[in-house]
Amino acid sequence: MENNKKNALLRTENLKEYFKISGKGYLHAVDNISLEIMPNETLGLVGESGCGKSTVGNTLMRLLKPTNGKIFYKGEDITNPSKKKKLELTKKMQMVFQDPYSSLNPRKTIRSILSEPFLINKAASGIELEEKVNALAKRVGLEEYVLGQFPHELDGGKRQMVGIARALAMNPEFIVCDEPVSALDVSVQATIINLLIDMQKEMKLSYLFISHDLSVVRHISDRVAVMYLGQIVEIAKTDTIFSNTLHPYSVALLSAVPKIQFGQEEERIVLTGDVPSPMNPKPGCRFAPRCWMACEECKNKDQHLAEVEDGHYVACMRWREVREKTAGQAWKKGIEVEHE
Amino acid sequence: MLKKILRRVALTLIVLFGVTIIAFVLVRLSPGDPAVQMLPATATEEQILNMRERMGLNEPYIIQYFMYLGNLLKGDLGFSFHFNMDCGALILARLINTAKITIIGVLIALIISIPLGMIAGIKRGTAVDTAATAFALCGQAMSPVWLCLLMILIFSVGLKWLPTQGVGTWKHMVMPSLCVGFSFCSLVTRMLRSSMIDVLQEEYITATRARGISKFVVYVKYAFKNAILPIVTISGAQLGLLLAGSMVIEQIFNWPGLGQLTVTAISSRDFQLVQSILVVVAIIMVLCNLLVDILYTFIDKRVSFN
Amino acid sequence: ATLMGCGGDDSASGGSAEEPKEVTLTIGSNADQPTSLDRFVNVGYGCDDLDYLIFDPLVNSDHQGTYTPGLATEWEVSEDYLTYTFTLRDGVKFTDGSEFTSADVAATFNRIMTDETLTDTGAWGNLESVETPDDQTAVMHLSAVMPTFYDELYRVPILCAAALETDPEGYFITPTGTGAFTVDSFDQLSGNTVLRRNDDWWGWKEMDQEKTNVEVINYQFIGEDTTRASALKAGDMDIVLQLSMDYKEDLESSGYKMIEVPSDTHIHVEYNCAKDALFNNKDLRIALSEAINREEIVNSILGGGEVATWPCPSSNLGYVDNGEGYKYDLEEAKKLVDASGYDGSEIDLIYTSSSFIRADEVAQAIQSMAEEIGLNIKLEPLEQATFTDRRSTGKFDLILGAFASTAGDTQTEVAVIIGFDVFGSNYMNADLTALCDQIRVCSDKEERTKLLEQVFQLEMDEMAPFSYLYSPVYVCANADNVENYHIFADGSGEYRFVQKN
Amino acid sequence: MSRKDFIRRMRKSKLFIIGLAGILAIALLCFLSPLFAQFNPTKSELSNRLLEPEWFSKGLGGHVFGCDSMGRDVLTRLLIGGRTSLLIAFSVVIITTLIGLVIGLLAGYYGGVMDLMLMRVCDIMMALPTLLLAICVVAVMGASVTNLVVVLSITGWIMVARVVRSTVMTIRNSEYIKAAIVLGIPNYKIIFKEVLPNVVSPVIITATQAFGGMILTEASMSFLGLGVPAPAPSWGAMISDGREYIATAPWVVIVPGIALMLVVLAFNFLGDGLNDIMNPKNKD
Amino acid sequence: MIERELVMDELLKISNLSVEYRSGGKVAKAVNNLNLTIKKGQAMGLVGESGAGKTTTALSVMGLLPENIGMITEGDITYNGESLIQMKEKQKNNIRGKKISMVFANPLSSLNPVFTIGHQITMVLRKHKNLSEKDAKKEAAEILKLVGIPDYRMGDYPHQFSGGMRQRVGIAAALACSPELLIADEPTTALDVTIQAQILELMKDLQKNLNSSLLMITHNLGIIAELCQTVAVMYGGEVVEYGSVQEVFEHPSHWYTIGLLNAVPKLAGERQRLISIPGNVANAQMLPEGCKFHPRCSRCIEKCKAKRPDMICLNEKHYVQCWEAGGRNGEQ
Ligand SMILES: Nc1ncnc2c1ncn2[C@@H]1O[C@H](COP(=O)(O)OP(=O)(O)OP(=O)(O)O)[C@@H](O)[C@H]1O
Ligand SMILES: Nc1ncnc2c1ncn2[C@@H]1O[C@H](COP(=O)(O)OP(=O)(O)OP(=O)(O)O)[C@@H](O)[C@H]1O
Ligand SMILES: [Mg+2]
Ligand SMILES: [Mg+2]
Repeated sequence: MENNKKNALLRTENLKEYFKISGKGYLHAVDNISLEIMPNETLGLVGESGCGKSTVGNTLMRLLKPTNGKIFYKGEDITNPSKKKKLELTKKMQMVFQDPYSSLNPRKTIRSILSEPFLINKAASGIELEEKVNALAKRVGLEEYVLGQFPHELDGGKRQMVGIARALAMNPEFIVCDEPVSALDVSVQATIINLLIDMQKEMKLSYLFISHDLSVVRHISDRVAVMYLGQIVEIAKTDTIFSNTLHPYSVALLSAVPKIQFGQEEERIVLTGDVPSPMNPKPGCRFAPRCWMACEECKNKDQHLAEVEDGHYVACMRWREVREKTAGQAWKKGIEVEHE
Repeated sequence: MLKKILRRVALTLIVLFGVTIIAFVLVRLSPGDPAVQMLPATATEEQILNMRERMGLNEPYIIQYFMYLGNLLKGDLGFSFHFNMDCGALILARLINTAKITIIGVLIALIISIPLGMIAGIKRGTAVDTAATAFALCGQAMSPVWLCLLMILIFSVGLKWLPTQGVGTWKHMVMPSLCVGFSFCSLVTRMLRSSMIDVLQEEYITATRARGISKFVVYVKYAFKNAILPIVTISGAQLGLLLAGSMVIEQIFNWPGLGQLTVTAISSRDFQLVQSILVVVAIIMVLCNLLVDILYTFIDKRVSFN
Repeated sequence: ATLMGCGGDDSASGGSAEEPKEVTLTIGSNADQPTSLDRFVNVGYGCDDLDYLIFDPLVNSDHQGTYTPGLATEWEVSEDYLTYTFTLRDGVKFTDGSEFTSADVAATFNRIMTDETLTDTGAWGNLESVETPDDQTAVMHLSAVMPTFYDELYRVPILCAAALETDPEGYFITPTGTGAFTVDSFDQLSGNTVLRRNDDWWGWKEMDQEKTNVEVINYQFIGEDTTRASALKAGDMDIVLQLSMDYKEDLESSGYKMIEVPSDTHIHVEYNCAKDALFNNKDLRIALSEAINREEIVNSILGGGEVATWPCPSSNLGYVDNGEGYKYDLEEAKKLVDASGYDGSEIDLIYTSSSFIRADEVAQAIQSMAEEIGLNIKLEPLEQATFTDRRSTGKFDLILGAFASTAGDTQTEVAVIIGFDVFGSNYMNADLTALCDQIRVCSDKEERTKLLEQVFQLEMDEMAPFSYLYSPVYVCANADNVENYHIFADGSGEYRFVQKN
Repeated sequence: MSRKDFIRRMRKSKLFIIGLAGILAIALLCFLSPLFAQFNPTKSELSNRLLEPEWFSKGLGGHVFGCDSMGRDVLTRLLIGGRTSLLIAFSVVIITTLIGLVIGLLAGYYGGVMDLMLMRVCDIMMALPTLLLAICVVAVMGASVTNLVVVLSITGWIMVARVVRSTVMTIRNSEYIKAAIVLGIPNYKIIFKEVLPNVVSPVIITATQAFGGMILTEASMSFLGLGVPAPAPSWGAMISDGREYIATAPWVVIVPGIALMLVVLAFNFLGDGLNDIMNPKNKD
Repeated sequence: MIERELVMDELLKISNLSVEYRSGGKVAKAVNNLNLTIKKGQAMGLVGESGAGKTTTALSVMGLLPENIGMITEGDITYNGESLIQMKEKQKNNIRGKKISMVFANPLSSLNPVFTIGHQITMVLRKHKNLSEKDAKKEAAEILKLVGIPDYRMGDYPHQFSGGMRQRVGIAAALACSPELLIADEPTTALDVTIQAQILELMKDLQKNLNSSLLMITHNLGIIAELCQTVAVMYGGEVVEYGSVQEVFEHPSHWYTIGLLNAVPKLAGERQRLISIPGNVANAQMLPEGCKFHPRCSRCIEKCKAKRPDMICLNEKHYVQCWEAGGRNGEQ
């Protein structure tokens, strides 16, 4: 653990992001999150809509100022960086956005969009710039003719490639991917996921990969963090989390995914109620009102992440019971239809 | 809710406060000494000085402003030297007249424009649509002066159906009302058409149709309520245009309304009256906007009263 | 009561449909709409017209120097022209039923003497007191001679003392008078007035004219000429006042009758003759005057009227036909301008659009004509307040203005306006001032005429402070079934005996 | 939208083409009129007073649209007056657009106090009808072309600022602005390079639509005697001056009235056309 | 299961349907010679990428293609043997909402924001069951309870509900008159996983209880596997593969179906590199000749480019439209 902290590429400490809603109080979008991302690692972040995934990403990118807590980059506090430091960091930390339609300025050609990072860092100009942009496009698999086009002339997959290329331009070390494939069709999604994986291998990148699609997260991540209402409820190595799920919410999440499997009728855990609002949350476990095994104590007692196994942290005091109850579930065994 | 109402009232007060400042500054900047204007041309120096004293014109501007504000709060809108009357009574009487033609005009406009706009939106691209659009475009391009003159030429001088001017029977109200309503009518026609087109493309309209509700009912009952929303939103602001238009229209038709009063007040440089008119108009506008907002929250429950 | 209630209101215009027998005469006037029926507050022929109908003066007049009994049956003046004694008519009643007495006369004139907020009372400056020895007699004492006494007198409506005292504010909204008509309603906002015939009026018997058959007079104020004219054509009006000649052809061809009355108004250009002002230079004054083609203005813009040949209209006291009048000579004017060293700088001509008919167009014509001789005039149409302000502070080069004589006698106008330089021309001439001082105290008509002639000659020679342009005609039109009304040269009218068939 | 795309859609929009052609034709006629006008627009020629149109008797050589009450050629005055009207409207639109653009951009992008103040000023201005405020101000300042422009600008920028502000606020929240921030592009560059190009089209649409309104307002002000001072012609003043002759010499009113309507119509067409072309919601 | 299918009769039969969208001089061939049969009580899944023509098919059945833009150029749709296309508008209104209902993709935009949800459900009941206002309300409350919305919320407006609840309202409105066929167009795409699970459970139960047929349109193969007995895979406006769910998913025979299944990351098993389908999604405005999928197909042969393959029957539960399929199926 200590070791992790020291070597982490990016680390947050009790990160909080509250939004003041006039007349209503505070919206606890991110509440006390501590996590670390190691070099060349992909951390998946899953959770329902509105649980604060994007806010974590935006805060890390300093698009939002944290209400509280600290962010460290390679051990250096970057919560409130100087102007110079900020520009330096933009080279090292980048972001890929969810909506390929609104993440590219509709009035710019792809070439000028891809030139931006070079220009702003005064990294190239003239013919050199042109060459660099061409090389960049080639690296993500964009044909050269695309550079002359406008975003609306491209399909979603191509646009997302542009978005990725833009993020990669200055050879960053860390990229926040905020649901980069959720707006794409299945076949295109595969292309983008493959691209991200390839780039990571090639450039030794670290990703914070935000998604609500568990299968995508499983596919790409080394570790996975499950978020619920602004808090991380479970975090572990990908395989661990999918085979040894310990938080009741993670269990419900997993069991909710429709799977292609025949023959085994399984007991599905269907959560009742809606995703609650993160406005002025009450003390106690936030998941308790929807939890399928909550008890009185849960409702009153705050739950904190605790390491229950090696590298496996859970914020539930009843994780043992969860493990027992779900021991025989089919989805834990990983059955999925195999064709061909 | 209470908080919201208070907030709204506070906003309204800020607006009115701003308007009183504008009105006050305008009057102070205007040429001519109000004291001189109150008195006959033969008044002596001494009389003028006395009058200035009485009117508080010798005080610093700030004091004068707060005196004026204080009077306003007491409901005293000042004295019009041109009409030799209290501004309050004067404006109220004129306002009622303007309200008459404005309300009738707006009603006529709505009666014409709502079906026209809806049909044009529903039958998009047909001859009806083209005709309605042409009507609306011309209506917006027509200067009110020109419209009034044409109307007189046709309906009074030519056909002799309607009296040219003045007050009296319902006939006197027809042309001023029509002129007031005309540009509003074309505006609503145009807006309703385009919002109808937008609404008809909404999924919930398809969804309603998918429940077996007939086209007619869907258009008239369901789509209409959605399509009218943007029109409700702008109608508050439109009131300003209507009032502005009434200045010209009342002048031509000799209709003793607020517009004519304004023109008289301005052309006789009765700035005390102008000042009061500005404040009253602002109050009306603010109230109407409030009304529109409330109305809006009734139609569209998504927007809460803010 | 107000007229503004439209639709369901039972006021005269609305009610005519229900009672078709009632004869209603509708008059459309363009004078500034009065805000009360007090002619000492609302100057203009509109209020005069109404006051003539509602009230009676002590003495009636044809506005041309002939005086006939009004509320006074007899009157006499002392040798020194300082005391006037009136014998009042017997048995006259106000419309509220009260008896008319000398107290009413006293109250009327006391108001004029004491109320500072009234306008147009300057002529009565010499009135000292009014005595009422008995109910039938009123005596007026002057401190100095007042040559135009009777001409002012017929314009003073006699008010009801008691009613005035009980409600001084409201009195002029629904006044009580002795006149031929009573006020049904007066709308303070539009000035529109509905009058009803007073069948008890003494004049129906005493004055030898046939009683009018009109029961209701509806007097309306309509600013727009076009609207007024089309209102006549649309049948909304029986008489419309103050039209321009442009409507003549159209209206006459559609069967309406036109009346043209030569007016007592004289339109002039006033020069700012202050020391450092441009028109201190007499040559320039002459040049401008010679550049103006008066004939053309009168014939084309106005379509009628009298071209000025002398500083007063031909019908007025002191008129002399000198055979040539004002010269029109572009060549000479141009030479004068060239010689004057005028540098082409802007010349401000100020005027108020509403002060006389077609003022805007006349001003534009003058501007255009001045341009021919190289004078660069900039027109500034102003509203009354600013206009007065500019005039009194001397911030102008030229003024396009007008004034009218009272009953054909220019005494007051000349003596006061020129003598005291009321219009702020800054023209200094000791001879002129002396002459004016004399006129002011001269009650003898003949002598006065001589003095006036001298003043006018001086004005003509010096081309200062005014050059006169023309006297307009008042053009009124009526439906062909209306007759027996009269428009005076001062614009006001006599409608008491009008007939509508 | 690419330039190519824009031109293609422009070509296809009938409204746009008619509007543009109309405006170009009228503007050219007006601004080139000194080259071919045969009469003096301000000099009165009283002998020609209310001369009937000579189109038929003299062809194009005479007073094609007749003469007004001062004997001035109506066509010449129409063209010269159009120049004034167009110039006033044009200056006002340019000024208001620039002011509105700057304020709207700042308020929309930074929010905060600037935004709060802008919104209050808007509220106050919205509480007073433009024409009312404008004639009050002109009454105080006096009527002249410059004053008219100033007055209409004072009252007109609010509208543009509001449009810009709301557009900027939506753009501000879009992901490409986030991307720009993440790339470290400084705020001023983001405003100019990322935000500005995207508000251009709504601003142009608002501006063209405002154009017609300005011309009409100017006409109304002239009617009320607070427009361009005589004898300089403007369309509003021509209608206003001519209204006395509507029954006897209708051309004096009808000609400028129609001209006014055509110009405003053309601008409305242009505005609608541009809206069709530039609004991404309207797909071909 | 086979026996059951055989006795089921055809409820809806789409034969040779072609639909075009025409606007601004452009023609989009959204649906091309599509054949589909839904039997009573059967749940059928319709999968395909964005733009494949799924929604268009659904709207054609409902007779709600956008007026003057979308039109049926060929083919027929029969409901219980009656042609829906030739039917009068009035008759169609009596079928829509009563016999055939539809649930839309976006629960926010498919409910009218200015009417209460109570009203939006009672209006269906009043239309089709001729109930009085009061009775309709009572019944609406029942139905809402069925989908798990308490009746005191009937007076609320759509924006006061969460996405999942709105979708339940949409489902309630669709099921109000117990239709024989329910068309659900991606009813859960806009929802969260846990909410999606709720909706799916609900639909499963309702379908079981009402014994209605279901046409489930979705991107998500998992949903189909859970909910449907048969599946049709659409590409470029055509059904390219059709059969029982298990058959198709376990032995996909069209290269497109195979690609689709390979491109989806799995929740279990080895994490293998995904295999994406090369090229772009078919554009309805310029569909290729021959097999619509051939430009993206790795096994494309000359024949594929020239001629559209016929639907071939691999076995009674599996049909595919591919020149190569017969042979490959034989291999298995
Ligand atoms: N700028 C903001 N102001 C106020 N509230 C905000 C703001 N940004 C986000 N929120 C709120 O914070 C909470 C978390 O939002 P966030 O966008 O991080 O969720 P998310 O997990 O990314 O959801 P999704 O899957 O929908 O993208 C939400 O309730 C959201 O409404
Ligand atoms: N109103 C329309 N006008 C023109 N083209 C349309 C229209 N609606 C759909 N299309 C086109 O028809 C084709 C099929 O569209 P459809 O909506 O049926 O696809 P879909 O399979 O439902 O896609 P999605 O998964 O995105 O909902 C697409 O190419 C689309 O662009
Ligand atoms: Mg998010
Ligand atoms: Mg669809």
